[in-house]
Amino acid sequence: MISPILLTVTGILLAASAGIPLLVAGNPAKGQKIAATLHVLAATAGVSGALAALARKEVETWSIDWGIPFGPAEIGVDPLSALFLLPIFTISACCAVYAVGYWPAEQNPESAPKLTLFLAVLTASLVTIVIARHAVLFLAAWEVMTVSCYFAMTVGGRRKEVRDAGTLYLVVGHLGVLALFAFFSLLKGATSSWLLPGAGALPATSPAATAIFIAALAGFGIKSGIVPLHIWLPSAHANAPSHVSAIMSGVLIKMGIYGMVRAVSLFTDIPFWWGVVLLAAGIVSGLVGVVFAIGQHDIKRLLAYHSIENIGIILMGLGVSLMGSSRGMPALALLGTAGALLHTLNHATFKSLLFFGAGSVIHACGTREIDRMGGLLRRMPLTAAFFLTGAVAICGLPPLNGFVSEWLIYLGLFRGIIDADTFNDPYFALAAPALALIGGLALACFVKVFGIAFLGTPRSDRSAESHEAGPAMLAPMGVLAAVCAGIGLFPQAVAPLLETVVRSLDPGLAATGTTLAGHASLGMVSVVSLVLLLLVGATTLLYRHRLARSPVGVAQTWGCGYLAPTARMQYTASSFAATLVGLFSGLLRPHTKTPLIQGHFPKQVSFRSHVPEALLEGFYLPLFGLLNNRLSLVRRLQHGRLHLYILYIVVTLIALLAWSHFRIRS
Amino acid sequence: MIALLIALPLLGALAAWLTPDNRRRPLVLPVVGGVHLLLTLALLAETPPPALGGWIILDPLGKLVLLEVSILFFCCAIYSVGYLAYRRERSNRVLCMGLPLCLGAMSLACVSQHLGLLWVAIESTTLAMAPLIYFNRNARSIEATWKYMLICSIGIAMALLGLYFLAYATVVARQEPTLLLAPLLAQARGLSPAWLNGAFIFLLVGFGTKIGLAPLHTWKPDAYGEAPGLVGALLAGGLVNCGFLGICRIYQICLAAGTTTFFRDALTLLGFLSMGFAAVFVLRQADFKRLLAYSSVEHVGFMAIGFGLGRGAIPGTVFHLLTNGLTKGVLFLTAANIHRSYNSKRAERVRGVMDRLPWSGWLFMLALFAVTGSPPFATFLSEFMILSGLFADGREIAGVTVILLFAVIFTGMALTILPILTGRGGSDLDDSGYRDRLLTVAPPLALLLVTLLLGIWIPAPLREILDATAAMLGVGS
Amino acid sequence: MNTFADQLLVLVFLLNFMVLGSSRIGIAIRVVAVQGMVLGLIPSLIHQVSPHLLLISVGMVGVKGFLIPALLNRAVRTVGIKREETPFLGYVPIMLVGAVATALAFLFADKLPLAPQHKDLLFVPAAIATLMTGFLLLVSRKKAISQVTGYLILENGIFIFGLLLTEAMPVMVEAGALLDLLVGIFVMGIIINQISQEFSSIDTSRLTSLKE
Amino acid sequence: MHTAVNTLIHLLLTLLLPPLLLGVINRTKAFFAGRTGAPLLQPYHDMLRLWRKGSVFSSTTTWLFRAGPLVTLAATLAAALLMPLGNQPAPLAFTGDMILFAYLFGLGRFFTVAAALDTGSSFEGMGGAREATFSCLAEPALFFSLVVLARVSSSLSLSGMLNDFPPAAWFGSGAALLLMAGALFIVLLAENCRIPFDDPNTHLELTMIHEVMVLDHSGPGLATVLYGASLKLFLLGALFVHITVPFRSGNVIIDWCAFVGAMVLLAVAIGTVESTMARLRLTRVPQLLVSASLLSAFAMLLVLRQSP
Repeated sequence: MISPILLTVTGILLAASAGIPLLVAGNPAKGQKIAATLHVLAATAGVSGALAALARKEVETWSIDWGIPFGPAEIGVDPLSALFLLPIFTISACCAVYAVGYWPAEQNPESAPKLTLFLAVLTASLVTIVIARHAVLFLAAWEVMTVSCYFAMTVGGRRKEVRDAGTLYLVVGHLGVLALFAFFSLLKGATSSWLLPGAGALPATSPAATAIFIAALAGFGIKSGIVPLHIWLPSAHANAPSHVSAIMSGVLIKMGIYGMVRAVSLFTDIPFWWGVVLLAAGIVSGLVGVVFAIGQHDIKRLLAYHSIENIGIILMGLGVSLMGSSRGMPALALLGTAGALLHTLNHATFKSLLFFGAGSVIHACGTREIDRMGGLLRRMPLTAAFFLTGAVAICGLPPLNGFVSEWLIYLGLFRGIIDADTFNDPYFALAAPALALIGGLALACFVKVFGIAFLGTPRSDRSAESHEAGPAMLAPMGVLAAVCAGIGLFPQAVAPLLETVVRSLDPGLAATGTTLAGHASLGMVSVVSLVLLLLVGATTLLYRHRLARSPVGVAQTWGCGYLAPTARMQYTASSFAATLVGLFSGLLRPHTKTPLIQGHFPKQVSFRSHVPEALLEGFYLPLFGLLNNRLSLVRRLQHGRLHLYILYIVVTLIALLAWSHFRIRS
Repeated sequence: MIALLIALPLLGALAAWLTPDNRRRPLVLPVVGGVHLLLTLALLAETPPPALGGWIILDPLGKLVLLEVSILFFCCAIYSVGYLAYRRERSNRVLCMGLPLCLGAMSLACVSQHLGLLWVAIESTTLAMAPLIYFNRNARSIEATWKYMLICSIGIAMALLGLYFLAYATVVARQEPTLLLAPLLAQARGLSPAWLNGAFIFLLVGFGTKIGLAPLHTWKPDAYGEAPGLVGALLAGGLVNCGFLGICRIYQICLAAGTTTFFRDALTLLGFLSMGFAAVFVLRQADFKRLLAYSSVEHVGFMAIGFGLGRGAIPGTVFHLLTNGLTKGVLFLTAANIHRSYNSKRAERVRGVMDRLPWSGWLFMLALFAVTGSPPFATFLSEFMILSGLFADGREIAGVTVILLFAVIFTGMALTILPILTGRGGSDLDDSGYRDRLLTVAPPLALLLVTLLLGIWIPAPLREILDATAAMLGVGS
Repeated sequence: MNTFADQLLVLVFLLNFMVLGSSRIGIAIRVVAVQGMVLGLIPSLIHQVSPHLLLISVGMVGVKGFLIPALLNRAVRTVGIKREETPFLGYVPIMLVGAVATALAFLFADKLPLAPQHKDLLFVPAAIATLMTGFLLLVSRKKAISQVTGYLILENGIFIFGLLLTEAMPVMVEAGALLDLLVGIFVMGIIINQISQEFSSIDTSRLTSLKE
Repeated sequence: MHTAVNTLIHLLLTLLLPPLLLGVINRTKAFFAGRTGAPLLQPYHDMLRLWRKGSVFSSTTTWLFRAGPLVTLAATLAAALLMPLGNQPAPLAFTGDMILFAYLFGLGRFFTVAAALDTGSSFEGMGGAREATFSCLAEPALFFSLVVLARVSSSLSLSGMLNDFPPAAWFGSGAALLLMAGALFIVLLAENCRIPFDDPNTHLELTMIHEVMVLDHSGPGLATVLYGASLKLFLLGALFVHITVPFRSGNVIIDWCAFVGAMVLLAVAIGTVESTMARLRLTRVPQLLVSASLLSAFAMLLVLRQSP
């Protein structure tokens, strides 16, 4: 059987080499196509490698002796790595293909080569992260990922907001890396080795373990955008080129999840409160994310906030699993982890799909404002269909994949509700309705996006003469939509994969004989989904048959008696969300400018409503500003007066002498 | 051969002095630098025996610093040719003399085993640098030079007094009075503790002024800010390391005398002070050369902490001496390019470097990542070694504090530098017509590549040197 | 070591007070010159003459007694400033602080474990006191020239301590002394003249454009 | 055999009974208004007539507008397969089906609202916005109730929850169940846009929710919409009835009859509410829904107190 690592490394090399053609090629268009081809080849190699790794029993690892003083590096593809390799390779290949249509090299001769290069580097580093088993290799790959992503998102646009978003992303990202320094140093202290230990190698009872957990939470939490560490995420996703946003939201922030899963998998007998922390963080991130999303009218910012929401859902799954394993309920551990991991895959697919769709729409309308789109379904039917698929999937609605993963997490929660001594830990019981609320809000939000952007009549001239995206942009969307539908209709197909991964993470699980099939009848879900499709088909046939036999007229939309409705009379995204935004205004702090209409012939006035980055603009920036002002007192010490500088020397001297004097005394 | 190592630069200085032609004179520097580098490599290849009755020995620590200094100087020398080609209007005789003199003094410092000789060498570097800081000959540079001169001279004096105390400690202990390292180490335990302690303190303050530990760093931003870029590079990458050489020698004696605790604590204290100061002043720092100065203060403090907390942190600290010096070279040289092109080093007058000077821009960007300890640069390895060493020794609080300070400093540097690099250039900005040229871009590029290389592969000989140095400084003790 | 040296050291103390109290830069320069000469004489007085000591004495007397004062006076002339403006604390308080410092120096010196042959000699207290005087001048005076004088007095203090080592390691002492002198002349002198060309008055409190 | 018959009955009831509930409700309201009122089977007539009519489509609409009612109906029918009726397990019953049940309604809602927005009319947009807002506020109440049911019956499928729902539970934790029933009733009214949330037969567009969303549907499309709505009422009603009337006789026939009777009673109850209460101001609706969630949350806490 061919070695998974060999395939994966081949994938890395192919992906990394994808940056070169465009730099050297005389014909940019061809160079870009070659790059895309390389990415696709890398994906084929990598995905087959991942599947091979999932298929085989024992984990293969390579040891590389390199010339740095931290011992030989080690790479390996265990089931967890393999599971994350799937989205990394798939999404990056899709991005590369999408870029051909979205960021054509011949139209962007200056930026396209850099963008392609950094995407290639980004892909390679992402893959390296999940197969790295050595602290230094991991950190190196991690930093390369952060930095190359920074360049990928900034080389495209030179506008100020792009640069600011990039700076914010970079600074916050670097803080995350520093937290990881602490994480790995502490881990070294615990294992006295720079290699990542196997699953369940460390007892989680020591204070050191707690420190490691906190460091991991900070470092990986920043990357995955847990509230309140998410401040970098919305602007970064919104201002990056759409395919970069896709890979960021689909894969990059998942590295935080990967790290989290990897980190907790190292421990045995995990304290209950770890799970509670993750669950709470999940609920908060989910709610805050979706609530902020509803307030947005920039389509990409909105999608970015939904990434925060979905990260929250994933964390809820992890929390359930930790709580389960610490309470000795293997079923919860299984369902929680499986749900979280599956949701990671699912979110990778449908969120990238949505960002691609948003990209095509922006490409067509030249704006990110939903309120300036409208009526696109007529002009870009395929994009609309794919976007609709993504929207239904991200709302967690059957029969698509989003439902399956959320369903698993729900099962975990409910299992906890009826099994656990619930009054002492009522967290499950509170989490289930919270997840339901998140789902409901997400639904409201995506009906808004799809309805306002694609339905109704065009709200601006640009959207009126918008055009369908090219094949290079449609193909990736088609693939991803197919994946969404596939996982949604036949979830039992992915169950074995998940089970392998979960077992590899929790060796104790196999002993208890808990199986996914035993606790989640995914088969029935797929039956119901198929029945649903059947019913839709049947009703449609019936309806078509009926329409064919009765007169069909076309008229204007019923305007309640008003005969000349215009596009500007349609309901806007802001008005659609108004009630909900009002409900949560305590959190959102929306800036609304309501004009005062007076007189019998009021002048033309305009109404404005905008939801700011409340946490960033309302909390962090003021706080730092305050600190900075306090610090300016210290800055006075460097006043430029020489004789006082000399005084510093004297004081230091005398202070040291006195100190040493007393040290010797005592 | 070692004699040649020191004589060569002096000859170079002489040659520079004799060369009448302002245009051809700078060519002396690369020659000196190149030969010096070759000599250094030869010396590293096979170590020469002690000379001058043990006054001159090339021990691992000396090798390390010598290598760093030599590489840095070679790059700066090549750079200077390209740089001075832009400064034709100004006589470069002093510069072309001062640089080799400084190199000679630094080489001497690396090989001298006699503390007195070491002191002489280090202080000659101070003197040799003074006129170079004054290269620009304007009010600001004279002010900077004056402050540098007076404060460092007081540092010199303090160090001298410290040496006297050390010598007197031998006298009081009725031992053969000497300042040779070997005998001192041998008889350290017998020395009078009071005088020894005084010696440590005065030497620490003296050399601390030299390397710019807060609050003795006050001259640093001024000097680094006003000196030409390559002088700044040598100050931050060369002289600082010579100062640390002095600190390490005292450290050795402490270890031998078995009275390390106070010295270590003092180092740690000053180290944290320095990092704290740097963190405060890096935020909202509009002058990017002063920014680099504070970054240097930060790293000096970081290394002081490394030495001070000792044990597990020592190997990383030793390695950081090397990596930090090289990175500083990249930063100052590229910063000089930017300064030259925009005729300003204020953030508000400099934007869009990536467009105007793509090479310098990218180098500066990468150097920013390197100096803040981002993988895969060697600085990451050294910083991570120190940090993990701290954690391994159970100094979690120190480690976390350092990490927080790093965070603040990166934020400050990024907030000042990224707009400079990626911002949009405008017609309101001054343009001296300077553009990237091979001679002004290749040296920093080379330095960056070395840093990168060391980040992913450390040659076996170098590792031996590092380990030996760490052993000298009592790793694990 | 004889007590004659002690008498000279008493003179050094007095000179310290003079320079602390004097507002006229000219006087300060002259005092420093005299102090330098006195100290230059001491080595050859307390030991049997050796080439090393001779070198030191000649160097000290020549440079500190004549060369540096000459340089400084030239600078004063070019700039045409006569007096230092009042220091922070004013002259009398400064002198009082100097007195306190001297007293402390004596106390401190008694605490120190000295070699028997140096017991009850004035060298250590004189060294410390002069050192402190130098620092006091450096911290309190604003004009560059006065600060140079302060630095020179600081050096003198260190040199006095060095005298304890003259037979132990003469080379070290002379190296130290001579290099300090080099600093004194070569740099201070030159820079002072440069400053006096750049700025109307040599007032380092004006040199404060570089901050933060 | 036995199960096959039950499934058959189940399907027949789900397909045929819903419009009757509407008839009963209207009849009740007529009674309160002192009118004779339309015959009970009137809704059947209406729907059939609409189904035979031709249809008019707005020029702005697309395929999505036509698909909306169909998908909604299909989703509701699929949900019906999960709903146990008359103490008989549902045709499709498995662990976690209650979540699927709730989310199928979500799917229906998605397409109804999308179809409404497709017309590009501000009125229908308004209706869509209200529908989305209010139902996502009703969601937590529903799930708190599901939690309580799961806890009381310690089962994770609707059939288990509702069929094994022990009447004894009413003695054990009657207060809690009463609160929950109240919450569920509010959800029932809100989800089906009955008074006090929405007035099915008002004709002032600005105040409507469901009706205004479907303004532009006509003919067969409208028939589908109406039928789907009645089916939804039927399903949620069944859920409510199972909890409030946990009547168990060993006999299958009696159970079925009891179920139908209970449904009719429910319809009467709704009718009574509609004729005795006034519509709430829209701004008050969220408050009522949130308080429903609080009720059910409180019920949950009460139930959680006694460990199983």
